[in-house]
Amino acid sequence: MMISLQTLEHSFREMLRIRLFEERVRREFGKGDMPGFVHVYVGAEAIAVGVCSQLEQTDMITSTHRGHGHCLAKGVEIAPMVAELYGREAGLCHGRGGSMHIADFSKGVLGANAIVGGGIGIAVGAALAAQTLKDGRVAVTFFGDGAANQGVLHESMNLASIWKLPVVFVCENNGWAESTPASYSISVSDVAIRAAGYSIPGVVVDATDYSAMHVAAEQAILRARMGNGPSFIEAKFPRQVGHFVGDGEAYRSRDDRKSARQLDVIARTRLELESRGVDVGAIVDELGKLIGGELDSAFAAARDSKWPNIDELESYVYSN
Amino acid sequence: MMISLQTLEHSFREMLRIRLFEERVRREFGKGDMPGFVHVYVGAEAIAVGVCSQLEQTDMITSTHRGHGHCLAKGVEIAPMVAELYGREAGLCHGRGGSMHIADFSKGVLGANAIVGGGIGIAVGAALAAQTLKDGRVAVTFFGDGAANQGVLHESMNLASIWKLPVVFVCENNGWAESTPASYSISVSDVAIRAAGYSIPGVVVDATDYSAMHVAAEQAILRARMGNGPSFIEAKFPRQVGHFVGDGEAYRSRDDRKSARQLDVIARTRLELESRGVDVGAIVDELGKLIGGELDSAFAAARDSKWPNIDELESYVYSN
Amino acid sequence: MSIATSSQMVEMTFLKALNDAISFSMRNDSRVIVLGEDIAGGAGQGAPLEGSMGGTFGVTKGLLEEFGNARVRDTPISEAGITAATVGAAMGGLRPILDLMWASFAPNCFDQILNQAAKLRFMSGGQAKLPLVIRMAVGGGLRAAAQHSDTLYPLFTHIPGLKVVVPATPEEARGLLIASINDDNPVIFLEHMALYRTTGLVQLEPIAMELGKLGIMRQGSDLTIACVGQAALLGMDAAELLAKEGIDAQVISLRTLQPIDNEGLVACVKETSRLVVVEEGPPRCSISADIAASINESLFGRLLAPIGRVNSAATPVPFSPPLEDAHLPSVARIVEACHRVMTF
Amino acid sequence: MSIATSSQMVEMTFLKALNDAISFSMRNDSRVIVLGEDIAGGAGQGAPLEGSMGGTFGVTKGLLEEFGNARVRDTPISEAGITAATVGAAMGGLRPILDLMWASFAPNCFDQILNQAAKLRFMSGGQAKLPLVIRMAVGGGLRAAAQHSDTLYPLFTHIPGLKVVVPATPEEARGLLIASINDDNPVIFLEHMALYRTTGLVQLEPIAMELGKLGIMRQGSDLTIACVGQAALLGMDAAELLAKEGIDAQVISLRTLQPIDNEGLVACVKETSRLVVVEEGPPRCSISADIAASINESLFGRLLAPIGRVNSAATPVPFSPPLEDAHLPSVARIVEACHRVMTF
Ligand SMILES: Cc1ncc(C[n+]2csc(CCOP(=O)(O)OP(=O)(O)O)c2C)c(N)n1
Ligand SMILES: Cc1ncc(C[n+]2csc(CCOP(=O)(O)OP(=O)(O)O)c2C)c(N)n1
Ligand SMILES: [Mg+2]
Ligand SMILES: [Mg+2]
Repeated sequence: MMISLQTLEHSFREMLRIRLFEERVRREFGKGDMPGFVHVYVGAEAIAVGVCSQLEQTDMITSTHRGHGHCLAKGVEIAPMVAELYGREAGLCHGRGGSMHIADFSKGVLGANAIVGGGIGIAVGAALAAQTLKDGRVAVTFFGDGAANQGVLHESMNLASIWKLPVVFVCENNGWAESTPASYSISVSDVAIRAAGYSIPGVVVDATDYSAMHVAAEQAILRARMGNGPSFIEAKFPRQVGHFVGDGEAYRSRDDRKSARQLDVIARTRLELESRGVDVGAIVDELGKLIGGELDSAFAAARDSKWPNIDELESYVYSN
Repeated sequence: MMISLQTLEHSFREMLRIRLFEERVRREFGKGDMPGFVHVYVGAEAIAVGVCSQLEQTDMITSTHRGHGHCLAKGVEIAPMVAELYGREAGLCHGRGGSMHIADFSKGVLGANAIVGGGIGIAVGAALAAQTLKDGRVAVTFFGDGAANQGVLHESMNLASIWKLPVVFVCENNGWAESTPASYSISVSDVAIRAAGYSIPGVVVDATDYSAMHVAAEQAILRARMGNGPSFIEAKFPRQVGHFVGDGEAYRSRDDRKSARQLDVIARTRLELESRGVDVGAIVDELGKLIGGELDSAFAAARDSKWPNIDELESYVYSN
Repeated sequence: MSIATSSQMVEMTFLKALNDAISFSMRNDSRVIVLGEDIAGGAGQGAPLEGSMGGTFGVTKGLLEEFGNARVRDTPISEAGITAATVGAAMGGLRPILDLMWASFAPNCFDQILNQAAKLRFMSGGQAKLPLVIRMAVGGGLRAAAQHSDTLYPLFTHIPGLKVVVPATPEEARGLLIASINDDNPVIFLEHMALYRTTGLVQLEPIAMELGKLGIMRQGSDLTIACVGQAALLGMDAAELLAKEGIDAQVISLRTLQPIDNEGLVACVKETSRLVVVEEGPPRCSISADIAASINESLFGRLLAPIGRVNSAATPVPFSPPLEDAHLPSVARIVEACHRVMTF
Repeated sequence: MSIATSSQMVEMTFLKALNDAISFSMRNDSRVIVLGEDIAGGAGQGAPLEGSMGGTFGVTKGLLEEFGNARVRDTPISEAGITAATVGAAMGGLRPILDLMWASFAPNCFDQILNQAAKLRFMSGGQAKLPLVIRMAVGGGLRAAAQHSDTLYPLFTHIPGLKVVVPATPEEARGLLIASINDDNPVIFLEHMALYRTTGLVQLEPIAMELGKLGIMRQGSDLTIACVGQAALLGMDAAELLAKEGIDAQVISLRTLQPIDNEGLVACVKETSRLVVVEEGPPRCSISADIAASINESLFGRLLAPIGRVNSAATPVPFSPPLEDAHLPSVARIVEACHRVMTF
């Protein structure tokens, strides 16, 4: 599948932006002053970008514990994201959520969710709202191969199907759930096979092939937008990084880890762009500087910025 | 599919026994002194009998809110069943459970379950015990079309499949969950299609055809017994009766109700037996008397028998 | 038919009061939708309307006819999925009312209630707005046995982020349900099964009743009987019996458990100096324990007797009628507790 | 290496104590199995063993090697399914130990806990035997935020049919876990995250510690500080600070919340006449409320001050460190509560 050079280049920039963000998060996490734990989106960039670059700002997504990529692809700004990672008042969630619950409703990001599978049904509900209000929005839910074994996925697919809701199910199959291989925990070769049990079209996509991912997303989003109901995309790629930042992956063979790193969507897209005549080196330099600078100031600002006021501990529990 | 005349005749007797029991329950319920509410197994007899007549006493089943048929087919005695329906100390559960929680562990009936889908995962666990203890037992779970939309079914099928557990999933699809038609609530034409999503062999069986049901059960049980893993049987038949005894089914068209009653497994099996030369009238008379008498005394005894002692209200919460 | 003024009262069942609250709210705000198993009932999406049951208890009867199947949706039996969808629908701009049928089924969607509905606003730093109501029937007495008789009052009340409402009368049912639908927070609305067919006077015009204010059902100066939901009816009966002995009991319907009207309760108990709390449900970590703890703290040294607590037995709900009767709070047990408190 | 006698004590982490309890029980009884997400960890069923993580916190490390993959099973992320399977396995003759990782995931299988595990014995009139343990990590302090920090103590304690265990020290962890595995009832075993790396003395030989008896961690005559699980460590620190002011505090680890050692608690508080209860978790319908209610009843008029309650704030657990610190019970807040109780 071929997509326009312009689209591919634009998406490459978006993916690179995520990669630079996540590599920086890993580095900064190592300094020890980022609270809690973080899961990075390295290697999965094609999925968030392939989907979100084709969504409107008002379209809604639900994300996972590995949500930075989804946020960035959906247009969330870097500085308040970083501030949130540090638990600061200036963070998107005023420091209440952190990495695993990062959210930006103004951009349609209804939240990362630290309950595996937690976002799936919420997206179905968001799609129900869109359908009922007839406002043309669509909803997308991202979830991992691990989440594919949660019952709520089954219930949500059934519901979306019988109500023909404008929702796209995107399974990010990186082959692992923490230390548990998908090949062990999932009873079928492709999660997408399960979609047939709900009369939902399901496809398996190589998520290291940006164009394939983009086209699959395009079709699914269009189908939702046209009122033709839900779709299921299983985006496969090997997990390049530890489950969380700091996970040494002792449970995984060195070979497996190495071969995973060789299947990198950024590297692959770079080659494709180059073969189509683009000076990728220039893009990388330019973005490296641009995003690098943005990250420098975002991290510096976050570290300098105010903690939430402990007198406001009880804020945001209820709205009134 | 043909099964031996002997088997068919035996199973006909078993089915008739259930039918006679349930018809009597309906009649007696009308008298107003049976506590709570009851759901009868009328029309589904081939499923319980087709499966349970091929199980050993030590094999384990989990049942639903509509569990009398499963109990009887698994060899549970009538008198303590009836006593349980009346909440008496002499009941199988000493009156603690009632119709919706009727259980007889000595016969491998691990309990009716009033949570829709509640028994499914329990049977998977029972199969895990059998596999781990290597004692050759198999487990069967019965559940309705309504339960087919519960997430725990999906989780349980996946688990049973990856662990190759000796369990049979039997979906009793009577076309309705209370007032909700399966055609509305289930996103796929046959629930059995979903089994493919778990690499579990799934078949659709006409549950008004006893022989077909018997053969499907035979294969599934054998597969489990041989250590080859789970199977899924969707047994279809139209619901002949209201959801619970007393349900006027105002939500259902008269035609639909009428045509459902015309597809009756007892009537159909009777014809088959007759065509194979059996004097069914004699069987019906004989059993009518036999079971009728047993039911007479069971209902009389239950009504006469002691209530549980209220001083023992707190018994059975914990074992010590 | 005479022309009614808004101060007129009419007799109404609890069931009708709930139905009125929902249809009133749906008429006023097109974002209000209802969903749940069998809540249209047989009519599904497009099937003939006649005979549609309107939920297992009939609360939503007639709504489909008026509001159509985009706003009144039968759901599959998928408590987790439909509750998650309710949460998402609220975040997506609707004001959904979910009918879970029995509270005993809520454990099937406890993640969606505890981890999602209750926490999302806080975790998102105030971004999420969750105007949703989850209705469910609670309680025993129907011989429905252990898996259809839970109340779960304290489980919901323990969880910050939820509001918890327990009406005792038709007027409370209608007023509190309207307020719950108007509220921008997730509200757990618990309807005791034994109340559906009870009747009572309600004002002609549906109006919201503030959440967080208890209701005094009977004035009395000797002791206070504070009741959770349907228990207020038992409390009233007990008060009648006590009155015959010359004991003048005040009876309170708590109306909401979160927010709870601590101030109102303290004010009442200050007058009587004696308190009995009545709650259907097991005693540990219960509403009665919660109130006993807070009142003992607020009125330390000012109570004339230990706080009486009448709960269900510490067992699952038994099927057998005499066992269930012994398990549940009863007028007799309330009277007994009041005697203990009066004679301490 | 010297030969040890059974009265000898050894130093051990909380983690190792748990691991010991499980391997000891598995050695003694082949019906004991463990299952859960990542509890073998990477080694799955048959993959190379090296590097297998033994659960997110390492509690089950090494078990796979000793007991094999039929008795140590990684599971898919399917909390409802694996809990239901645990219930069924127990009824089928095993004695399973399920690791749910974090208690915040328990709402995903609340039906299986509340409606199945807790009720099946009762509903079946004593036929079902449910010798199962569900282990989970509870509590905050790790900046894991709202969906990984719940304690849920009262939710489990409210439900008749469950036992609820909350060890505070390695010795309690080992002894109570052995007892829980030996118990024929469903036991919810709650391990506070902050405890895993703590160390303490334990007897050389693993032995069961009776469920339902509190532990006195520090003798003291001025007031009693009763603590739930890890809070006991805070209680001990508070007692040290109070001692410097001349206040002699008794510190109690409750050990089990169901059964709860009411008798033992009453006996302690009778001596001191002052009580502070410390519990991580929100205050409504909590363990602290439960204890306050029962002690106020048992010792009405004999307490010298209102019972102090130190709980988490009534909010989900915040991510931001200063907010989380303010949210959780702390030594300072315990000391403050003790001062209030001493100076009442
Ligand atoms: C309900 C629930 N169970 C378990 C966990 C612990 N947990 C966090 S991430 C994770 C693995 C998720 O795997 P997957 O869905 O494949 O996502 P990935 O991390 O690979 O992106 C697990 C088990 C959780 N957060 N929530
Ligand atoms: C978890 C749960 N949700 C809802 C109910 C209420 N309920 C009882 S039976 C039933 C319909 C079940 O339909 P099905 O599974 O098809 O079984 P059938 O009654 O047709 O045999 C419903 C919704 C319940 N008991 N448990
Ligand atoms: Mg994964
Ligand atoms: Mg059905």
